[in-house]
Amino acid sequence: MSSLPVASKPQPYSRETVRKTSRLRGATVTQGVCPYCAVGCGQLIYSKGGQLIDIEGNPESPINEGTLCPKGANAFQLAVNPHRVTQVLYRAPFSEHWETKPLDWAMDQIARRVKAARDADFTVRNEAGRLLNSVRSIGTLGGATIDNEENYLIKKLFGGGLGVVSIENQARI
Amino acid sequence: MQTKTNLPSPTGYAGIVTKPPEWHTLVVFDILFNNLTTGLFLVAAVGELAAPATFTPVATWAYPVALALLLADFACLVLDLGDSLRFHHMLRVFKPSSPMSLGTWSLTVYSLLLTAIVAVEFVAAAGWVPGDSAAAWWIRTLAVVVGLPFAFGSAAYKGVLFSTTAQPGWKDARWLGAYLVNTAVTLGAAELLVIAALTGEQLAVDTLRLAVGLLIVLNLVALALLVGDLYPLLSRLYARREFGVAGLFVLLTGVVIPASSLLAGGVPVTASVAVASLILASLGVRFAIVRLPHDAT
Amino acid sequence: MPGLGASFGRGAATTFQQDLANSDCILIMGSNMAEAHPVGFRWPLKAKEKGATLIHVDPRFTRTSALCDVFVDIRAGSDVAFLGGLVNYVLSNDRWFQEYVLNYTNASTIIQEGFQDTEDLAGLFSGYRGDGETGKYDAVEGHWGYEGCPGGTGDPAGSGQSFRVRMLRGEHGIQGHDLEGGAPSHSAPRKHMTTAPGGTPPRDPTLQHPRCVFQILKRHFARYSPEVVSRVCGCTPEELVRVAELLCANSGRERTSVIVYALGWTQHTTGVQMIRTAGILQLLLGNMGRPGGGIMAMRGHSTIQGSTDLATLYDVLPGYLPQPAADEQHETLHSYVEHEGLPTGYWANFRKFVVSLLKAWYGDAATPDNDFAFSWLPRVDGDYSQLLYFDRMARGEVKGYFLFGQNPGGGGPNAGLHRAGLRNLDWLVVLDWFEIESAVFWKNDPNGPRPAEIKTEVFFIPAAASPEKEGSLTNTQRMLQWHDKAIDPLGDCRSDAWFLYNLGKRLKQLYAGSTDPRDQPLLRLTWDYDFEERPRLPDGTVSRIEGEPDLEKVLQEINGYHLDEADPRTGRPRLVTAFSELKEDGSTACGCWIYSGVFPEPGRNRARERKLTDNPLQPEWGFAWPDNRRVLYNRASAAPDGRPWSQRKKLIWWDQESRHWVGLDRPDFEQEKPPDYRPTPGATGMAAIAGDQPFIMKPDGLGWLYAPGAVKDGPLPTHYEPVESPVGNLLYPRQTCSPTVRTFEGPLNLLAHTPTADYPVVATTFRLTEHYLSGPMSRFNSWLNELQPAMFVELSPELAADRGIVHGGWLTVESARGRIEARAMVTRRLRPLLVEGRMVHQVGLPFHWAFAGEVVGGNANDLTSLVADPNVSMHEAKAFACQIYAGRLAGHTPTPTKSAAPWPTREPVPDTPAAAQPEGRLGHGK
Amino acid sequence: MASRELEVVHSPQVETPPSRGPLSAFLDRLIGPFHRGEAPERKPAMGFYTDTTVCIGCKACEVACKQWNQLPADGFAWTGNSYDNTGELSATSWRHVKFVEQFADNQPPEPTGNGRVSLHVLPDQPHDVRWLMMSDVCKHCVAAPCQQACPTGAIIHNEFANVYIQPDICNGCGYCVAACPFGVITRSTLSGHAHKCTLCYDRQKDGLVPACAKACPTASIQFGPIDELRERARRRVEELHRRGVPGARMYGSAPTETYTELHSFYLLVDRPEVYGLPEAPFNPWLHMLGDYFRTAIAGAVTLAVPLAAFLLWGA
Repeated sequence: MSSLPVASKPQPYSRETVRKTSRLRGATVTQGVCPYCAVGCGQLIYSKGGQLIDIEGNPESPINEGTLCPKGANAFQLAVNPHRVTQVLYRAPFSEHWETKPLDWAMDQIARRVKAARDADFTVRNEAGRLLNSVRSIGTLGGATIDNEENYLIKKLFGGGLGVVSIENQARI
Repeated sequence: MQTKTNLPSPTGYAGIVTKPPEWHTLVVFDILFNNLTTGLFLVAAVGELAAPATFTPVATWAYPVALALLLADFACLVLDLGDSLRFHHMLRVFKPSSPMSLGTWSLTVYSLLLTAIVAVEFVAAAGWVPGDSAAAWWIRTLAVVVGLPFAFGSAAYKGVLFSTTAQPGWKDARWLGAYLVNTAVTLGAAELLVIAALTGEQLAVDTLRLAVGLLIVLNLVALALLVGDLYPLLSRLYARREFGVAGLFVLLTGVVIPASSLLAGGVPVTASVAVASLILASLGVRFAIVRLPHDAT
Repeated sequence: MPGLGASFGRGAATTFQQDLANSDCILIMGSNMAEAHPVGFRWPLKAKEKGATLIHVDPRFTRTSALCDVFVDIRAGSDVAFLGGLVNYVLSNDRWFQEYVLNYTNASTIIQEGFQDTEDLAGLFSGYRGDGETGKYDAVEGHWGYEGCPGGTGDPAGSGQSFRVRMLRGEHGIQGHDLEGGAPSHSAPRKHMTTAPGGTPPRDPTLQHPRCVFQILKRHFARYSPEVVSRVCGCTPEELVRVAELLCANSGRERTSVIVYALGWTQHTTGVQMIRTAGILQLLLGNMGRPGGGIMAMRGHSTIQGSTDLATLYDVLPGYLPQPAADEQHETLHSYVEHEGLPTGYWANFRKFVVSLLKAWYGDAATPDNDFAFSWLPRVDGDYSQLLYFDRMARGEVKGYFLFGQNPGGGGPNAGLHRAGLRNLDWLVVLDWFEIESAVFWKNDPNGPRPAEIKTEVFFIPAAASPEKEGSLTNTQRMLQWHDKAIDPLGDCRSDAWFLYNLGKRLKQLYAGSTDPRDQPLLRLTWDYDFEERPRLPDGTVSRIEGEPDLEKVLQEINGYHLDEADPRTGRPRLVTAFSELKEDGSTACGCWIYSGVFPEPGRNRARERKLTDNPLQPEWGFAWPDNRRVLYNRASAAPDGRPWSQRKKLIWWDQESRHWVGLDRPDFEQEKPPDYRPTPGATGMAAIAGDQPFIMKPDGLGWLYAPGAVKDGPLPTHYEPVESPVGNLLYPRQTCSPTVRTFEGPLNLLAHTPTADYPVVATTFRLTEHYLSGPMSRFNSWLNELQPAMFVELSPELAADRGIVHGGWLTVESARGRIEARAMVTRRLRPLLVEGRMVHQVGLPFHWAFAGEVVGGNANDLTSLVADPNVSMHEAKAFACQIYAGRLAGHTPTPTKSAAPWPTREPVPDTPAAAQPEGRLGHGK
Repeated sequence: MASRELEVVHSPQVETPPSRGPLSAFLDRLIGPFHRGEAPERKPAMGFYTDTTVCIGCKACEVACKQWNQLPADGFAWTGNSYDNTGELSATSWRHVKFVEQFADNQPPEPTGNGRVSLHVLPDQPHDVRWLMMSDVCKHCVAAPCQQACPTGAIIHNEFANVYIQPDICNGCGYCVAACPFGVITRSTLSGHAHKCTLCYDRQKDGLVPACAKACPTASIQFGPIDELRERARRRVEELHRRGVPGARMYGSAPTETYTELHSFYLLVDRPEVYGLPEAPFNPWLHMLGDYFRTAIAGAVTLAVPLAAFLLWGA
């Protein structure tokens, strides 16, 4: 069958079609790293007017060379997602529902609870007289999905500052 | 949002890959009205031109009827679009490669001419111009003559539209266009017969009874050719029994009833019965045709 | 990853993903790389295109298997047997790389008299204390140590004292307290296992000495014959031999093979030993430290390596320094260093690292007089790992808990017990993006009590998405990459850093003025990371967020700085350029010594560097610890004489002219130490490491075929059945499961002990490409949910027929912990295996579903058990016993907590017209 | 700080249309589509080459496509057809990864009475098994039936010789759906218009690779000048034959008796039907003239009947 006669005929372009460009024009691009697995794919994050408009692989990254897996390609929907919580939620003991609260209130409440628990349970030495200087009734979990610096701050504040010993993350699981 | 069946399908991708368009009942009636209006116009025009004395009075009533049917057809067409407010985009291009484009254009021209004819008649009937005004006659005749090819085109494109698709059944229906245009004329003749009977043009009635009779037989031939095309698929889709029932229905409504009512006499009642029965028959066939790809996939 | 640390010195992947493309043969085992790390799998495929052979050994035929040249299916949990078979093949057929093994491994080292192998004791090593089901090894009494080393030769420091088996540094899980807590009162310094008072322990270069490691190794693996292995694993002897032959044929001077593993190995009670066996195999074949060789550990989370390095773990401090224990030896800095340090090898610098960390944390408050505030560090007196802590939590012993982007209520092993734990807290703080299981357990758990019966107070702090914050991530190849902040977080969303920084500030305020010594660590904690001025977003606008910490300041602290020297450019302390600059006199501060060099000078954040060069290793893209070395132990890429083993496989080599190690990579070795350097007797530190000893983290500079006291369940890998298995141990009939495994049975954690008849089906959990973990980052995303919308179980047609289960129908899986329902994916990709002459069925369970999100379903982790391997308290999700039958589960089934969001969710941002930008500005799409 | 490479240097001169009243807006809506845009100069033909032998079925292409084109999900239904829960190409799924498990007897046996399965069937079965994966997409036919069918000129062959549906023109007649022999197009239940892969026309215009091809981690989906791709594919097939991969073949890289070449073509290792592709696609327009002819004849014959009647007896 003869090839291409159709394509060579003049085509009825609409004005919009002619005007069409990629939405990346005029966007600000930021260096990102995929938040999912440990492969560490480089991503380019495009934003315009304070809004995310696109996230895709960084073609220069020697690890992924611009490619992504379905989860990496989904990074945009992970950030721009109607299910995301954008206010502090609080559930009182035995309550059946969430209440939304101011961030400042929550920070204050949490700090007070930490202090109360620490003051009550801080142990300097155990029965055997060995040095403990630890709090065993508070713990933290997580770190493998956040940033290095945040992990360091967790260990420093909770471990070095408060004396919390049960500081854990996904590495074990 | 689309939803898929939650039943697990057997693994693999055997079977038909094409997807049927969302063409259902509206399309069935679109085809029917298309045939009714174009057929009526064609037969009336031919009659008027071949034997003016006998048929002009009948045709005079036929054209307004054809216009009404055409409007009904347009309604179907527009409503069947995904975005009805964009119907006029059809006229953005003239594309002979697309039967739908061709059809839309001929329908448009046909509708304009038909409107002109009816308008002239109305003006004459209202007595705003003398009934024997040469100008009026010329315009009307010209419109009729020019209208003929466009009316024909409007009737002819439908079948080709269906047969130039990738859909199971349709794509094999080499004689679909032939069958539809044939049915159009048959129906048209029958409609004209009713009008003739109502207007009491005896000669026209007798001539049309004969014509319709012959056309019915011819229509059977066209249908046979079509079924021949579709047989492989039909036999796969439907049981022999369903097949027989359908055949019986078509034979009864398409041949036996109209034929016998025509033999019974040329009064409006018998003519109307014949038309009604024929319409019933063609509706049945059209339903079957439109359903084909949906049933097949 | 202690398996790697025990064998080589550092518990991290020894190479980088792109290097897989240089391999001649890739054994993927315990990993479903194509599905769990699709982009990483790009590199094995490149190798394949270049002619390499890809082998996949797995219980299931997966998307990885589909792309591999060879696929062998084995019974889940029988990996040590299979690998042992490979080791045995290499040894018994003399296919090992002689020159490499002789010089670079401890094959010739002689082990103490009195060490007894599993061969002698029917599945146990000498020094075992316990009933065979649970117990501990005493490596000293077991005489695991090197000949002539005090650890067990009557040396006062060691003799007769219970030696607490410890992993050498480079791994986490160092303490190894038993469940009841309380470290043994005495323990010999770890150096006593491997360091002879007078220089190097005796060796036999002929490898003939009956007690030399090589001979012990031969005896130990002798019984792992292809026939026996095939009966344990369910594969055919031919399949094993084929894999062995492929590996041997693709190893040596000219060729290299690599082994890739992931959580398919780690999530076993014998996981550490699986990795150990792989290490032994790679050492014997001479593949370590060479291009296209090594062991590539594919880790699961974006910075799971970083969170391990920076130690959000109970038993380590940043940089793999052991968390002090409630031991006499850890009371003072001196005795701590004495016990945990090593006289030879790089760990001789131990004290520098500890002191620098204390200076980084406590600043001026850490002085030589107060032992640099060493006593302020909390001491561990038991196992505070996640599993154990939730067990405690479920018994109501915990008051408050923080969740930073983790979802134990959905993804924890035996998640039911984890939810019970959450229900028994006084208060819980959840930082996340979505209302995950661990945040809504009190109202949406279909099998939980009514909210009115749950006391837990829950604070949900909305977290910033990754484009809404900056920071660095350490990927699976130890490479730090910084990601920039693109936009401000939505509404009240805040970065975890913001939360921590401001919580710290508030706590300091609450405690302000306290003179109680216990409060001093917090009050004196250095905590000043404010931005100099409100930061700007990339588009130039000023950030709306107040109180965000400057994370580059944090990274600088992690990198380390000189306290006695100011940087003229900034007036702030001068940054260290490498950990070699760290001092033990308190004049340097460093938050994590292995990361030193990541921020060598002001304004130069190497994690942020994105420079491409013509060096295929791309050393200027990101920063790999340690010291930007991309291939660890790369000294081994050259022969003992310093010349590359072959041109084809050259990486670094000794350059006689410049008298330096040169090449593509940063040498993982002293740059100026010639190959012919020999230590003087009694030399300490790096001076004790000869010029041909590549494993500098090891006290003897050698790769450890035999790991004395490095792992708690034996110096050599041994096949034990999983805690739950339908079959007994064919290799050691008298010893079914690991003798040192820790099980915690209780009403919430029942076990079906091996061999179990009640639960005859072997279950293994797995990850799908389309989802992520228990779903917090995928089951709220419609684009992913539509790709894998429902929980299903993969099973063989035979099993399906046996149980009357039809493809696509419903089935119920039951374990001793619970039951779940799922759709049946009946497929030939799973086969029943012939084990012990009987047919063993296996089922595969994806672990992505639970009760919160757009799609919900049966949670595989409601079935898994809470058991802990002795080394790292790792559970066993990859092999447990279950029973399955047709039909749905009676009772509550979860319903989605969110409905699929219509998309797009907002008006598109208007296009910038072409006119606004000259053509050709968008050339970056390649 | 972030690179600014994409930031606009000059302030954008957006062509803002003068504020108009509802009437003129209505008129514009009426007349707008009749304004033709000036056809851009033709560029070298671009297309997709999908090498199924390296596809790992990760579906990155599907998500990347949905993300770039901001398409909604198609509903959460588990099909049980291996790992394929997308099911089909549609107005909201422009990429579709297919999974074909090829094992001896892939159908699960019926449950037996006692259900015991004898040992001899296992486990010494050979492993000569395959799990084929393929990312399907619009074929961008050189002579595309959908384009030929389109009555509004919404579907065009754009300057890259790709088949593109202009969303501002399509009125949802559905003819393209009927015309496509590959079942690629459907009508969106949301907009009522037909949609399909645009081969990222907007990205191409800015010199960017289509989202799916860029995302594909194993280069199974390759994008580029069609001639280069064909050459690359040809070499790849030879390579595969050398390696003894039986049945490696091209699909759509060359014209056939009944169809033109495709600007999105495939490298397969089995018969096209196995992947749900028509063995020999047929361009319906090969029939059109003949059908018109038959119709015309039939019409003439039919009309002749009443005409004769009228002439003979009607006068």
